[in-house]
Amino acid sequence: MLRLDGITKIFGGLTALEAVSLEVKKGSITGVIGPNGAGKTTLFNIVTGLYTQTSGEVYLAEKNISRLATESLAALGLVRTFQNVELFGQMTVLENVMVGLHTKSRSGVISCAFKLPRQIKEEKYIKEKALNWLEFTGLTAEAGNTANNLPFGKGRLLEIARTMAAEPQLILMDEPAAGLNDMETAQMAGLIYKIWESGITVVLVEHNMDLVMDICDSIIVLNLGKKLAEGTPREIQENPAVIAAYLGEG
Amino acid sequence: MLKKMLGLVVSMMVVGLMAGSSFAAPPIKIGALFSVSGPASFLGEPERNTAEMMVDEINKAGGIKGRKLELIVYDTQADATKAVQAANKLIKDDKVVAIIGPSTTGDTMAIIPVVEKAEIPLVSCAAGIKITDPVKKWVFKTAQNDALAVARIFDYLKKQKIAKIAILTVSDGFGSSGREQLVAQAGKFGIQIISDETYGPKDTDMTAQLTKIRSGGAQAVVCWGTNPGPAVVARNVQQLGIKLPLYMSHGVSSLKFIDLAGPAAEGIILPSGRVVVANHLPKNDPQKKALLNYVDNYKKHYKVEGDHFGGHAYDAIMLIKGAIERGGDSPAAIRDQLEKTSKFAGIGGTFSYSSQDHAGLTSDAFVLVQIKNKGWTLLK
Amino acid sequence: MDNSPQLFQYVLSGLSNGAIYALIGFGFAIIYNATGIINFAQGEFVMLGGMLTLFFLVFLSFPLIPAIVLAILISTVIGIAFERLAIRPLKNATPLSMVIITIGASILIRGIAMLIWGKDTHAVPAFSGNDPLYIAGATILPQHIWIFAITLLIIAANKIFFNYSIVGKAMRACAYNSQAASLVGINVKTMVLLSFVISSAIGSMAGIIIAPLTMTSFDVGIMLGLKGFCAVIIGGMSSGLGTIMGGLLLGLLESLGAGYISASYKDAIAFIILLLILFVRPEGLFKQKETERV
Amino acid sequence: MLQLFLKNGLVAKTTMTKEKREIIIFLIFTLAVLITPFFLRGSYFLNVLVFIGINTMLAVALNLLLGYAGQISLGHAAFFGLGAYVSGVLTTRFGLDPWLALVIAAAVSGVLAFIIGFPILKLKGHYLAMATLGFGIIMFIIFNETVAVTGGPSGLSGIPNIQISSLIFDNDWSNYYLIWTITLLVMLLSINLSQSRIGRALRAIADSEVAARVMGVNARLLKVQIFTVSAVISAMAGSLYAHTMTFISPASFGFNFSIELVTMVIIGGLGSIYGSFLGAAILTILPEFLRILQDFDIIVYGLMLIIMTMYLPGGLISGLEQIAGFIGSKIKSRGGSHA
Repeated sequence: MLRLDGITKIFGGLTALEAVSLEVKKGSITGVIGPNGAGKTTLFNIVTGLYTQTSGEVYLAEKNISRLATESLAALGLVRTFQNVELFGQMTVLENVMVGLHTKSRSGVISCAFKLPRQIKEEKYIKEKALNWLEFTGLTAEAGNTANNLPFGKGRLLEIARTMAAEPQLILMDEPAAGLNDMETAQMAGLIYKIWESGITVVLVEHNMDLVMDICDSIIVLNLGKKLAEGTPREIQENPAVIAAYLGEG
Repeated sequence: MLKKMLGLVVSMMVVGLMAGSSFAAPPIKIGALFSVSGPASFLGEPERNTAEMMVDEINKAGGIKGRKLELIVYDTQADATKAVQAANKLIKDDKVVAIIGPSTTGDTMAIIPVVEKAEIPLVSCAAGIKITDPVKKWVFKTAQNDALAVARIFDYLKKQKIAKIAILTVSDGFGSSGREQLVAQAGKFGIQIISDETYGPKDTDMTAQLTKIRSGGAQAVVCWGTNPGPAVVARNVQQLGIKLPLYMSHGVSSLKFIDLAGPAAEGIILPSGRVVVANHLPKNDPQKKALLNYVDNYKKHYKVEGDHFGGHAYDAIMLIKGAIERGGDSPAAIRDQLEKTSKFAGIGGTFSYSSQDHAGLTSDAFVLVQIKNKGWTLLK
Repeated sequence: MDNSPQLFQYVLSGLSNGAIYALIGFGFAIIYNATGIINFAQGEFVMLGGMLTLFFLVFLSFPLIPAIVLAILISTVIGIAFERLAIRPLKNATPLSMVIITIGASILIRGIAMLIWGKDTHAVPAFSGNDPLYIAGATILPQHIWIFAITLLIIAANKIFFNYSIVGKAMRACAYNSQAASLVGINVKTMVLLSFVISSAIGSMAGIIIAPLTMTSFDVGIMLGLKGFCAVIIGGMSSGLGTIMGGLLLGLLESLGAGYISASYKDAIAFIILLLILFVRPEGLFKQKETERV
Repeated sequence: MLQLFLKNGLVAKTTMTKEKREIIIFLIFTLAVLITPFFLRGSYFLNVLVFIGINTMLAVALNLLLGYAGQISLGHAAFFGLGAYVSGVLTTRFGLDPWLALVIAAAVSGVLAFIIGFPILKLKGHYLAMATLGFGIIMFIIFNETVAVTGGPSGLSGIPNIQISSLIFDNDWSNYYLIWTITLLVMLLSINLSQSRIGRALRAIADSEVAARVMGVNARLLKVQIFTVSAVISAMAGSLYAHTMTFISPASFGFNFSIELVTMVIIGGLGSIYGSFLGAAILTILPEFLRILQDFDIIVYGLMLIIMTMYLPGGLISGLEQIAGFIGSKIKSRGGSHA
């Protein structure tokens, strides 16, 4: 589904990622773990086109997406969430999800301004779909609220509803459980599982090891910008290099 | 609505009061548009002051045929949109019989269609030649045309046998109108413009332009602008050690310029209305009485020197006063009588309007003055 | 004809204007680096410096030095009041609201100055006479020497302050990362206030030393502020050599442009340079490309 | 399942009424605009309303950019001026029909905005503010200095009125209906746009550009598009202004007017089309009331900008909405207790 080939990223002399190659299988839940500063978020930013890598290539379903702009990836089925939850704070919860359907609609400035028939039909479709995704994430009751007024946990759910609305093939989740309490984390795990069940490949960066070991079927470990290990949760738990890296950090 | 009712009540009370007094006749309403604030406030402020002072004066002396004048002043901020709005308000709400001002050519051009349509006489205080050329039925003006000032300077230059000049004009309405006239009239006087430079109204350093002028081989420099630019030019000329004679426009014929330019002002020659040299005028000068009267009065009221900008408003008020005295207070009568004005000796000059001439002045309206010892001397 | 004295005069005039732009640009850079705000009211402090000096010097007949000191003090107090009343109370400050507030403040300060001192332009006496000095066929005024000297002095003082004093270092830390700075016990709010103090003092100083050349009125701050901003953009928002170079370059290009191309478009030249730099090298001409951030 | 259906239905219903409410508000507004002149026959205030119409168009145009897309422009007077000058020059010097001139003016302005939009809108926050300000000043200098074309600082006069066969729009009454027809159209289209996927995408950009791009919103292109739309509307307003005034001069299109436009949008309410009308109306009428204050008006403007930004960032319209909402909830709660 997703393949990285020798990704290197250098920030003004500092090497954040060094020749990282990895592959995410279609229909898997893959966890990316590693100590702080290992380059996990940088990796996500490169895949989603927010950073340009110094060298290396990124392939999405065998299509080279290394040089594509961020905004063109959603249409190809690649979306992500953010560590700090990037909502459209001034908009309502429903509208947030409706933005998620941006790539599923096509009306331009002119047809929107003049409310051409096609646009009205499209608008109806967008609203219906968006409501479905709110239902999927259990946010229906919040539809009319302003996103900024949501509690943090529901904000995370909304972000997921929004990404789901784009009907992706692959979701990258940046620490989906950060800042959540145990109950919310369990709910999140259930939701991720539900997403995976619907046939979507999931990659997540996460510090909560219980969550990662619980739901991932494959794990990649980064340390100091390099790929340290790769394997099933069990293999990783027993890998001495990984244990050393984590202990070293502590 | 409430405001209107309140207004009604107040005006009824006023009418009631008036009925008991000897002043039965309502006042004659005159509108005034001046750029009291904004970039042309140096024009609008003395004009407003003068107009208010003159109307007070006239009313104190019993008004016009027993009727008081009422002056309604609005600020245009030298903004064409505001000028048009204010002109409409004067005409439709305040129902004035005549309008004086606006202060700038731009504002005047903007409201000309309004007054022409409403058929209200306008006596503009702006200098642009476009205002009365071609003649518009309802539009007159008191400020001397730039053309006259240019002619006065060129005439003098010709006598001095100066044939090559450099001009340095400000890029605002005043400067560009002056530049147009300088370029247009040069040929007539056998004068060649060697360098043609401009500067911005807010510029604070003109050494680049002057350096260029210096190397161009001109025999004199003519600078056209209003304060403070020309003062910077004068100082820069001194700084650069340029020995060419410097001529300025009537835009700086105020003590303010001498104050700003300091020692650099010495020796500069410029055309000016007679107001700055009122004391030096010969006894038989027809304007002398009006000038001295105005200068004293203004100083008494506002503690500063009156200048010829204020004079434009003085002339406008007095011209309208004369017209009303002769023909009554309907807009049409005022217009007709204005056009018949003959040999009115005001501040800006001696006015004689006709159906072909709504500017009313000849080049005689300007005298040439030279700055000497921080004051003005009359140049023959 | 020998054109070299002419060229030299352009260069000299350009450099002396450039020094002024640099000094004004400095004020922008100090606040920007401490707070990320571009203070659109910066030009008004330049105006205040000139007008206050004039007020004490001419209307109250103070001697020069006390007049200058008082002018700087009062401008600084106004700078403090501005920060305390309009900047600090603002909750969730977006760049948009900061732009609007500083524009509002600049209109307000200008308006009050107009009410107090009127709309007239005033001449301010030069520090040491008006006799031009001749340098290789070109001339400058003694006041220009003052401008160069004081600009140099202020830059040197800044360099020392920011690089060697504890407070200066703390301010730099805030600029770099205010969260981290507050974690190590630096009072970020005080540092922001301090940046307003320094920048309003420098702004008013700039206004004071140029007033004898340019004269002063309530509305001189707008254009001077914008030019200072152009200088600081060319210099890449640095509060050091970059802005000096930016100011001098801007002054030079303006003067040469007015001399050899067209004086009418002198101001346009400044803003075209501004746009080009923002389009092509927003990090400024004299700065290495920064690491990208998201 | 039934529960889900009910919930969906409920939400759909409330949003439906919101749309209906929107339509009713617009109809009431239109009606008010249409009948107002009959109460103002012969009054000068009709003339003020003409200018309020023009300013509303400008404020709406700027609001699309500033209030929806969150992109500041301190140089919007330039597009207003460009529209006025293109129209003015084409009709006075080349004898073009004002309608044709209006279309060309809008097109020229749109093309210019599209071209400079790409580099300018790459900038953010303060830098964008300065770049647009610089652009505005450059355009002003061009209006001012190309004397041979524009007439320079002393202005361009003799611009013809707009004409439809024998109907000449040369008085306040006819100009009022001409300008307000177009203003209402601009408002309607802007409301439509703001409630569509484009409007949502714009607001998304304003809130978080990165997240919007991740969701597939081509932020760069969309910003340029809305900048272009905004410039086209502004130029139309400029053209109408020129043909109404019949005289234009550069002073009307300078930095001060750009700031005045921003003030209109801020005071009225960012992201509210009716707010733009409110802001435009207040700033056009305000000088009337500030006349008593004479020179103090500049201080009032400055204070207004600061106080509004600090204490009512949603603008006056949000204040009004809060009051309306409060009254509405009172009425509702009363009605509820009866039921």
